[in-house]
Amino acid sequence: MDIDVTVTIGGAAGQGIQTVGDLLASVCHRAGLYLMVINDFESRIRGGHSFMQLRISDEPVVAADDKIHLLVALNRETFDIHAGELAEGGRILMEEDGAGGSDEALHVVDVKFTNLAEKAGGKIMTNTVAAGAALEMLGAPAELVVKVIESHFGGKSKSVLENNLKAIQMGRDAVANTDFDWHFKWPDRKPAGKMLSGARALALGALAADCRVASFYPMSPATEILVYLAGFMDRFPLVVEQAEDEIAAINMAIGASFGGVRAMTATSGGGFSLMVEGLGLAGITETPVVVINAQRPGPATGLPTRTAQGDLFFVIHAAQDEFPRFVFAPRTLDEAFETMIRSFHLAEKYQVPVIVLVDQYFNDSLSITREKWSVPEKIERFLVSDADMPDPSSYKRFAYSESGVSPRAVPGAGRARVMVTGNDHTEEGHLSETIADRNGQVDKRHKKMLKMAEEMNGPDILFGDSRLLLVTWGSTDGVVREAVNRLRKEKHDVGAVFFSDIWPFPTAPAMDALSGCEGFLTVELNASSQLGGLIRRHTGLQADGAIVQYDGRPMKPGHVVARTKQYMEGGQ
Amino acid sequence: MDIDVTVTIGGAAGQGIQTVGDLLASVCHRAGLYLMVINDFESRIRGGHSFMQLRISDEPVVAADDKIHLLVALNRETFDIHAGELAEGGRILMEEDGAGGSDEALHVVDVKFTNLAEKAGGKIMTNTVAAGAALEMLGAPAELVVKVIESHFGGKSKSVLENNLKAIQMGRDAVANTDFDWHFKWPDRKPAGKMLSGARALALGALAADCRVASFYPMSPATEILVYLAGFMDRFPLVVEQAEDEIAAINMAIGASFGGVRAMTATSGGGFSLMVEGLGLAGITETPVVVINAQRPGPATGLPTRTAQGDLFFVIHAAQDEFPRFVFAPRTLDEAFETMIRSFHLAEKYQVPVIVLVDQYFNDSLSITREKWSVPEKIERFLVSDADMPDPSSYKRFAYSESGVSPRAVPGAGRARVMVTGNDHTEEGHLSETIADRNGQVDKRHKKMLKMAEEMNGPDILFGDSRLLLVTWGSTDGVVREAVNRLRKEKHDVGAVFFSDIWPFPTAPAMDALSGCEGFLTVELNASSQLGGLIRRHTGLQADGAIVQYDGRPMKPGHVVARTKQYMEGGQ
Amino acid sequence: MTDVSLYHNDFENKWCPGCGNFGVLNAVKSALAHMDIPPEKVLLISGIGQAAKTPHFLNCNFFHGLHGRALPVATGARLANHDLPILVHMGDGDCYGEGGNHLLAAMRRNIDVTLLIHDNRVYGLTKGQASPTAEYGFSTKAQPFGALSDPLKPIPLALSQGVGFIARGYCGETDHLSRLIQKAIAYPGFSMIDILQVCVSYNPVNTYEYYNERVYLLDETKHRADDWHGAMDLSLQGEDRIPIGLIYQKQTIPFTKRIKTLEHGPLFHRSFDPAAVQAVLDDL
Amino acid sequence: MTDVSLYHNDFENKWCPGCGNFGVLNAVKSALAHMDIPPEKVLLISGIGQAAKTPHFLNCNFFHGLHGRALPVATGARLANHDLPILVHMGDGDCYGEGGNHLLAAMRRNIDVTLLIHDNRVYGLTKGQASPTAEYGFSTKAQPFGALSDPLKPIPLALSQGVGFIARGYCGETDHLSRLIQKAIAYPGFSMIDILQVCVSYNPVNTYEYYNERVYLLDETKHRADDWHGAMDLSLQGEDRIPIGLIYQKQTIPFTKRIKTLEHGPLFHRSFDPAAVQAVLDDL
Ligand SMILES: Cc1ncc(C[n+]2csc(CCOP(=O)(O)OP(=O)(O)O)c2C)c(N)n1
Ligand SMILES: Cc1ncc(C[n+]2csc(CCOP(=O)(O)OP(=O)(O)O)c2C)c(N)n1
Ligand code: SF4
Ligand code: SF4
Ligand SMILES: [Mg+2]
Ligand SMILES: [Mg+2]
Repeated sequence: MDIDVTVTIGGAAGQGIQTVGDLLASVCHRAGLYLMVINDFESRIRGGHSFMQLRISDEPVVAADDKIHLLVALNRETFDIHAGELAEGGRILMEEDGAGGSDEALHVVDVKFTNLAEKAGGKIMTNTVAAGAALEMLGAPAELVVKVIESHFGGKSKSVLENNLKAIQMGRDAVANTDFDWHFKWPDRKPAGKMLSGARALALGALAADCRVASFYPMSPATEILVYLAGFMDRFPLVVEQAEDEIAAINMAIGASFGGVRAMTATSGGGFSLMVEGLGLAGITETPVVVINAQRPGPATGLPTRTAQGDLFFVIHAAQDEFPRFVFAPRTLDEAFETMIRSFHLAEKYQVPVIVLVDQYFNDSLSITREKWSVPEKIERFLVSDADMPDPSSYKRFAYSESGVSPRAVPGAGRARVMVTGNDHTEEGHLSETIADRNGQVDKRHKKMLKMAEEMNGPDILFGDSRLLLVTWGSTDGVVREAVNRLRKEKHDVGAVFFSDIWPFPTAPAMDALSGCEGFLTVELNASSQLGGLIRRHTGLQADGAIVQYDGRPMKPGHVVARTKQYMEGGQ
Repeated sequence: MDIDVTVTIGGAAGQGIQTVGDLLASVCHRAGLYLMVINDFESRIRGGHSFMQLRISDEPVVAADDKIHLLVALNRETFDIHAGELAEGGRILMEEDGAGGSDEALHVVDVKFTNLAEKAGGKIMTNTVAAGAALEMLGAPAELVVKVIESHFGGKSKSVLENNLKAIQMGRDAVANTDFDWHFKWPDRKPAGKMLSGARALALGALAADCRVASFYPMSPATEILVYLAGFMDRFPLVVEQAEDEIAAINMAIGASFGGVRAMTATSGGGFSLMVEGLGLAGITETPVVVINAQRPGPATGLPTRTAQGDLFFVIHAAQDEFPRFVFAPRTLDEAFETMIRSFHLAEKYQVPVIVLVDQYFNDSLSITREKWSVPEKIERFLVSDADMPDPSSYKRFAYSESGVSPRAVPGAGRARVMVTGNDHTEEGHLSETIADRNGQVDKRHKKMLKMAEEMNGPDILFGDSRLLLVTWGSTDGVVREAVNRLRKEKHDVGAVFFSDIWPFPTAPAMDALSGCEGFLTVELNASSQLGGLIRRHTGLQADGAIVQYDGRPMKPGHVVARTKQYMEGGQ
Repeated sequence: MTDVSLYHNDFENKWCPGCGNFGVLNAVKSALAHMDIPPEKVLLISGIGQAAKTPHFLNCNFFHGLHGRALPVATGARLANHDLPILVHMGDGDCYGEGGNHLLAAMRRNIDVTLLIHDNRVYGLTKGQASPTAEYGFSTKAQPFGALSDPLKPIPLALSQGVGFIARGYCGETDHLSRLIQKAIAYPGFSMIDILQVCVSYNPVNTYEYYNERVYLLDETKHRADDWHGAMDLSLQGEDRIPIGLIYQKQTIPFTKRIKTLEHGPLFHRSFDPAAVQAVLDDL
Repeated sequence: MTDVSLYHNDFENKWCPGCGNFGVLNAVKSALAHMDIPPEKVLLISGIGQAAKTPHFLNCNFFHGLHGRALPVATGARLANHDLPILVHMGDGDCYGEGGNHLLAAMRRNIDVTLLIHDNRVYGLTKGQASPTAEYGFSTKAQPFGALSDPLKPIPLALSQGVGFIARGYCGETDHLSRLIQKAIAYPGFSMIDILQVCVSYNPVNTYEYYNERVYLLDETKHRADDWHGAMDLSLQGEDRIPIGLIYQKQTIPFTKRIKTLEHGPLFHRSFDPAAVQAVLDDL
């Protein structure tokens, strides 16, 4: 990478950090650079301390960096909290230079954000000034900056746009010619891909999968998925409905799916807890439904705006007794988009619930897509209608079959009556308590697991024949990938294994991936190393150690590198 | 065993099978015999087919038998369903002798239940007549039978009692001198123990543990626990309250526990699903609470009146993220009583939720206690009050400590203010999102796991140095015990390992118990052998096979014997 | 009128002989027959309980879901296909206990389904605990010292939230109930009938005799269905006399008419337009 | 009167400057001070949301539980110790959305707690979705085409279910609100105050100006608190003018008075009698 800069913008909630970050990100994106933007905010609307961290590069970036090169401190607290993370040669843009005589004060570039904003037309433009200063430090081309400001404020009144153009210029002038080691020569390329958040990638995947009913109850960090999707209600055959609670949300999705359309819901752990009984209902009634669980630290309310990977075993085993389900944990924007399309497809193909397991870090981070996204030409619905039946009046919703999958008709669509119950039932769908029906239906459902297992992709592998492997899942992918690259640069024989297809557990490929190495470490955002437990349960292979973190913050590559070395030096 | 008879009474719901069974059981119990009574009924109030099966012996019995010696058929359907299970020499008491020319018709003893009842004073006494006939077949002493009738109908009007005495006599006369291989000489002993159901043993354990608030929402097979407990509200400082739903039930119990008293709830899988979020709340707020989950087949409504052991992984991992909890699966009446006392004790000692995992088979079966039950002299509450604090005004509910357990005070009890939140928090109990507080509190809670693990008993072991071990948990204990005895009688080198302390998993004792054998098979009422998975995950040891059943019916020893032999013959 | 026997099926009924649910079942069949809605063109959705088993006992499409959760399922099904008539069968425990929150939401949404509450004032299927409509003090095995809560008042509740079709039926008046159900199905919006239903096994208080003595048909000349205050007073009276009939009706905008997307026809019938989605992606 | 500063704590407040919750907080402190209830002798129970954070911002015992579940927690705590006054703080989403079923049950039980609903007609903490009391058509990011449900009507709801103490307060009238809270705490039974609370961040409709123009103090000479019909009419009127004050009050039997067991004093203070339990076991 020729360019690799990390910019952190910090301040109180309500100070407009988001605007600074968005402007910076847009400029970089338009210049054809790659980006990874992470959001860190508290569970409050005003005050406290929030920050956005942008890593900017000319090559794809998959993780946040450990050090900050440019810190934009919209208040003094930001300086106090982040100055220590400054890389050597890093600079701090802030309002007061008297930064307490600390060592870091030397790195401060004094920019009178508020004064300048007032001069430009009002205090509200403080963040535009800050954005201007930061962009100038990085050497962003003037025309591009102007273009971005124009499109950002284009919808507002003319004076707003003009004032912001003034403000951005004032910010730039304030730091003109300041020395900065990460001032770089900007490329003039097309955008490398689309820039968006994980949450939006999931929503777009749902749209591309022809999802028509999405019910939800607001819960961070899942809300944005369906809020974004709701914006498409006017243009697509789609209803996004806020439910009275999460129990209603999943039952509504089940009702819609039974009624004949693709349906989903999205929530976080607390809401998922409330959906558990409904998940079982989807299981026994064999109703396809997609449930996104965006993880955050718990239990209970925990840390509502932070990240975690603590729900792995929970979602695999949620609900009384047993029934087939899929669990996927997409790792990138591209994979998230594809996973949604695949989830709706597999949900209908096997008539099972599908759980998509993401997390706050994934949902709230912005990055750049790598692949061109394409929409399925046709949606295969796996439905039957009267025409497919010798005698619609004797249609059996739960007929036994070789594959365990029964013909699924839609109520009211023809002469076949569709009868479904959450109790044990006959092939017709009527209540039954006989041993034959119970065993028959359980066996029928479990048979599906065999075929479902064949749909599972093995883990992704990076330098799989290394002596030591780091094994991870979901959004921790990027961090481990970067850690492996750093370790290998230092000549350590380390590779990695990344799971995104979780359940039915891909036992054979997991065995293949893990049985060759001398040792492996799991890397996860939970305390007990749940993936490690899952691997042992299914393969018998035991991890030699676990790099775990559960403080609610995303892992950093440096941490993984350090802990891996510690292990290699026998320190585990 | 000199005496070992199985009597099955079958008919439609509403025909009074229960009365026949209760009378028989009472007579046997009073005579000092041992009993195991299982109940099989449909999810309806009238009609269908139900039966009660009594196994009567002069020695303790722990499982139902495979064959029926005496079948009391209150309707024709019972004959059709059960006649095939008749042991050689067995007899059938029923109304019509024309049993369709089937082979079993030969074994019918024709008793005109209805006619006789009408003669005795009314059709309603049909079941008393049937009880009289059955008791006579078994050779029950007349005085004892009269005594039982007197105490059973003693509360009713004099004519009711007299008519029933007439009815019982008529039943006896109707079969007098009928040949029956299992007619036996009745002992004249004191009752061997108390006769009661699993549900009642749990309720009595709660009473003995000084449980003061029990909230529930009705759900089979858990309802009886708290319905029985409710009967003590007038004599003890106890409130049993029916909640509006299961979410309320667990939150009410949490509120009561926080408020200063011992509290519990009881439900089955569907209700437990709804309690999952609350369970996490108990976890993060460190509020002691006891939750009974009485398993039935699922998912969703499944088979509401049947039995299963399908919730093992579910209850261990229920709720988002991780927190310490205990899971116990008592196997006998005595252990259930003790488990409740122990659960309330440990819940308070470690300030954690405790899940008691039972099932329909356990809850609804009647048997005889083996040990004398005694009530704790003193209830250790593990509470602190102002007197224990240097400065009550700076009391910290979540103070860090060596053991991870913090001082627990009761709100309003003194000057200390008790502050509790389901969010991550400071030691004081205030909201916090800092890494230090998050890690501090997670570590504090997880520390408790170490001590909690020390509280766990290893599995119970029967002929532990056998070549082959059968490994089971919870109420399947008795069946496996009997199967092992039968297998050993046939000179098979088979032993068994019985888990009742499930979580934190007793890894070391499990290793000890299982690493010596040549092979082991798990025996469970679920499809995937969850205990097998748990053992492999924690010990690395893999079962050589699994005897599973998921039809909603209790396992039978004969089935376990047959499947074990099949395995030994290489047929697994 | 369709032959009512078209709605019969031969699945074994599982209710107790004499149960009030039979009257409700007959009324539903008769209403469908009168309205010429063929069995395959009606959807019954229910919770869990004796009442919730109803759909099994007639010829129809059905979804027999979870205790308390029939209304959200119905809402979803309605969104998928707003041309298919939906009847929701719930018990009083189902609807006013476990499902209370969904009832409030259904009222607020004004979902265009017909809700039939088989109100036997007891939990039947779980063998006789007090339900939300049981009288204060109602004693059962689970409430040996009597129910501690005041009964829920369903009709005042619905009135207070502006529900547009509110009626009370009685299982002992099948024809009357059938006519109410027909009106409810025809009503565009949320229609709700609280049905006095006798449980012969677990409710020894609210028996046929109890209701036969008290129930009277609302006289439409004395109580006009658009008189909200009159309706409220009627339904807050004690139980000496219990009016049955259409208690309140007004015009409202049903849920599916509030959603622009649905103007183009039922979601289920719409077609997928990959080009439109691709355009969204390209525009990002 | 206790010095109100006794209820202050130095835990950092996390609400937005100008938030209506500050008015509610001050009213609560002032009410406690007026009633001389020391901080350690009062228990605040809350759900999740901005409103539900209230207990952190004053000196008191508290249990800040789950979204929607404060009332069951309060019921349990009440059963454990019926001598300790309990205030329940919930948001409108908390209480009328997620927690709706518990509200119905609390009314039926008549649990002796004071429920304060900080009704800002929006989901504050989750950044501005429509809440159950948001107007039909209220537009947000999550409801870009407007909220599809009619608003819940909390006061008519409470009236319809026979609640014995029903009031409406306004965060902009702190003294008035404080007096209402005092009366509510003093009331034996379930007392409920729906508080008009301004959310300066996410509700641009129901602002201080909006309420200042419309809110008026109920004139006790014109509306008697025991006039149920009057109360119903008052609270079903449109929003041109919004009355605040005690809307309805009647005598009722509080929950803990309905339970014989509690006659012998709070459960928490009772002693354990092993002999009595042993006697039960011996008698089996
Ligand atoms: C989540 C859940 N809780 C509890 C139950 C047990 N349950 C089944 S039916 C029922 C209540 C039945 O009462 P009601 O709804 O009035 O219907 P009825 O049987 O009286 O018609 C209950 C509590 C359940 N199936 N699911
Ligand atoms: C089970 C569950 N679902 C959703 C959430 C997310 N959540 C937190 S606060 C809130 C709503 C806040 O609205 P309201 O209750 O009106 O309180 P306010 O913030 O407006 O005071 C929601 C949905 C949660 N914490 N738990
Ligand atoms: S228990 Fe009651 S409601 Fe249920 S079928 Fe029997 S009579 Fe009907
Ligand atoms: S978001 Fe609204 S309710 Fe929440 S603190 Fe800010 S102003 Fe108050
Ligand atoms: Mg009922
Ligand atoms: Mg709100």
